[in-house]
Amino acid sequence: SRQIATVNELRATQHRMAALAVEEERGRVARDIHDILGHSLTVITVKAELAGRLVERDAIRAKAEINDVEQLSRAALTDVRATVAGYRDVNVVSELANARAVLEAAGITADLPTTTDTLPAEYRELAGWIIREGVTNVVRHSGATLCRVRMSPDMIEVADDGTGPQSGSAHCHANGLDGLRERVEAAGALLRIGTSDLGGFSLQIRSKGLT
Amino acid sequence: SRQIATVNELRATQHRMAALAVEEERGRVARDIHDILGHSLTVITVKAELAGRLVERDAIRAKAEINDVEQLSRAALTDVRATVAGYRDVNVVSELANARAVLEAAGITADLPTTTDTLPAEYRELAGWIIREGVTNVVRHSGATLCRVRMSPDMIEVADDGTGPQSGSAHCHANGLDGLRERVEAAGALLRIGTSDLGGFSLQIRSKGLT
Amino acid sequence: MTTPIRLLLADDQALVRGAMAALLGLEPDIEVVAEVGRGDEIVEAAQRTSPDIAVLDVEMPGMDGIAAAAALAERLPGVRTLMVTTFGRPGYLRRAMRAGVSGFVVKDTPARELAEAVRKVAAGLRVVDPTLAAES
Ligand SMILES: Nc1ncnc2c1ncn2[C@@H]1O[C@H](COP(=O)(O)OP(=O)(O)OP(=O)(O)O)[C@@H](O)[C@H]1O
Ligand SMILES: Nc1ncnc2c1ncn2[C@@H]1O[C@H](COP(=O)(O)OP(=O)(O)OP(=O)(O)O)[C@@H](O)[C@H]1O
Ligand SMILES: [K+]
Ligand SMILES: [Mg+2]
Ligand SMILES: [Mg+2]
Ligand SMILES: [Mg+2]
Repeated sequence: SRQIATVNELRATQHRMAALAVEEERGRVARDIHDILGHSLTVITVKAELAGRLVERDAIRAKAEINDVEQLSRAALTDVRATVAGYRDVNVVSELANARAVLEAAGITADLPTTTDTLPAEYRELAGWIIREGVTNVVRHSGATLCRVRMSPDMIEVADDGTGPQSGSAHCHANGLDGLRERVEAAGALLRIGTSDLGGFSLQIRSKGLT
Repeated sequence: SRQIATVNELRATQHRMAALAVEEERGRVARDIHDILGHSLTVITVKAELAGRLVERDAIRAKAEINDVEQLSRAALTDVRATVAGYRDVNVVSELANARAVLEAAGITADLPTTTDTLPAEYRELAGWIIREGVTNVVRHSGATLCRVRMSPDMIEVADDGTGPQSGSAHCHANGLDGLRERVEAAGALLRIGTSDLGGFSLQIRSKGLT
Repeated sequence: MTTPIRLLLADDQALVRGAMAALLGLEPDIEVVAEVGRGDEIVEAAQRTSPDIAVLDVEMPGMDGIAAAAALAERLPGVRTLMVTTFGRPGYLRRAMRAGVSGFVVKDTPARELAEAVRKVAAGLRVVDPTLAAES
């Protein structure tokens, strides 16, 4: 019954955390939608109404209003496109933000860089990919309490203090790290998997000059 | 140590769920909502442009297009407000997005409309309710492999290819469909339950003119 | 004046299709000869109306516009295709080019530019919207 109590408590925590993570994400999405569309659609509606009233008595003003509507809706559409692309594009800044949310939801302490200034342009997308896959793996496989991301001009590392690499433990459908290796090598760099100084798993991208 | 194993397993599940919840929320719901709003903005843009071209040569057609633009932007604004209101309100856009996520999670193929243009303002909340209840029922009761949602200006249908309606099978606490019927009738429309052309259950809202 | 460009328009979003057809029809050198709302009705409609150019939406029920473009290229190689889309998703542009399309632009391209794109494609040239090239 002690075990049952633990189980119940953990289950409750688990639900709470998942719910929080979802809530947060919804809040962000709602803010995006509101900021992009709320204002534009209000103006569009008002101007369309005005144009409708003017069309029979002042064609020139009606036309000006309707042109505004066209410009505004096209601009809003451009913003929506950028947002949709943003849900897909991988870049170091948004992946760091995602990493923070995911780690927090999972109750793992996050030690993340606060700036990405030192990272050269050619590694910024790669950095996004290693952070995405590395942090997902930490959450899913490591049993860690701490996850650290480090970046320098020629190295990016995701490290944890969990169980570390285990021989023969990869499940048969695993392809996250294989896919990442392909990306990294295609960019002319190297992917290193090993034990971190924190005692757990270390995943590193290193530029070739450094090996 | 058995307890520790349980705790570890649960913790792993917890992490996985939190991460997945965040991913799913970002990947599907947000994108779907933006997609649908993107489609609304496309219609608004193209129709506004048409109205602008017509204004000097055919004031009556121009006025009809301008009225459409106003209706469309008002409807989109209603959706945006409802979506931003913390997902508390039911609206057709977020319910369609949720439906996709729920059906995918349940392994049921989803055939959903990509736009909600043709739906008049007075049916947009009702459409949200029928999609929510109908899709939940498909997942819980139908045994279906396919769920299809259709909308026209005077009809909304959730259909599946499962077992279809069975006599006397409603469990004693069932009230989803009864509650839906009340809402639909309060709005002056009709709820129809029957067999769909896909062979399973069909749930329809029809405007009274159509019966 | 020379004979107008015969155009087939396919888009499942009926309101967009109607407005685009009206806008393109306002151009003196363009005639909209067919409008369809499903990808799997395109080849048949083209056989019936012999257009010079097919303007195809990507996301449609029945068959997507890119697959329909490939089918057109095989069955009616004389018909040139211009793809239109609201969102440029990964792979669209590449798949479309492989399917033999002549152009790819966003749906809300201003009508005069869209008409210009139709003329170019009808004349055998290529048109690719730079925003789509970046998104896909
Ligand atoms: N941070 C980590 N701690 C412990 N083990 C890890 C860690 N990261 C990866 N692993 C081990 O390496 C294996 C391979 O990882 P990989 O990301 O390729 O596959 P996966 O995460 O299991 O599946 P996929 O990423 O394809 O969904 C994992 O299954 C896991 O056993
Ligand atoms: N898509 C469907 N396929 C097969 N049977 C269905 C379907 N939808 C509803 N039913 C049947 O109709 C009954 C009534 O549905 P209703 O939504 O009113 O209640 P419920 O889903 O059982 O409970 P709840 O009150 O939680 O909604 C269900 O119990 C089920 O037997
Ligand atoms: K014409
Ligand atoms: Mg992985
Ligand atoms: Mg129910
Ligand atoms: Mg479409």
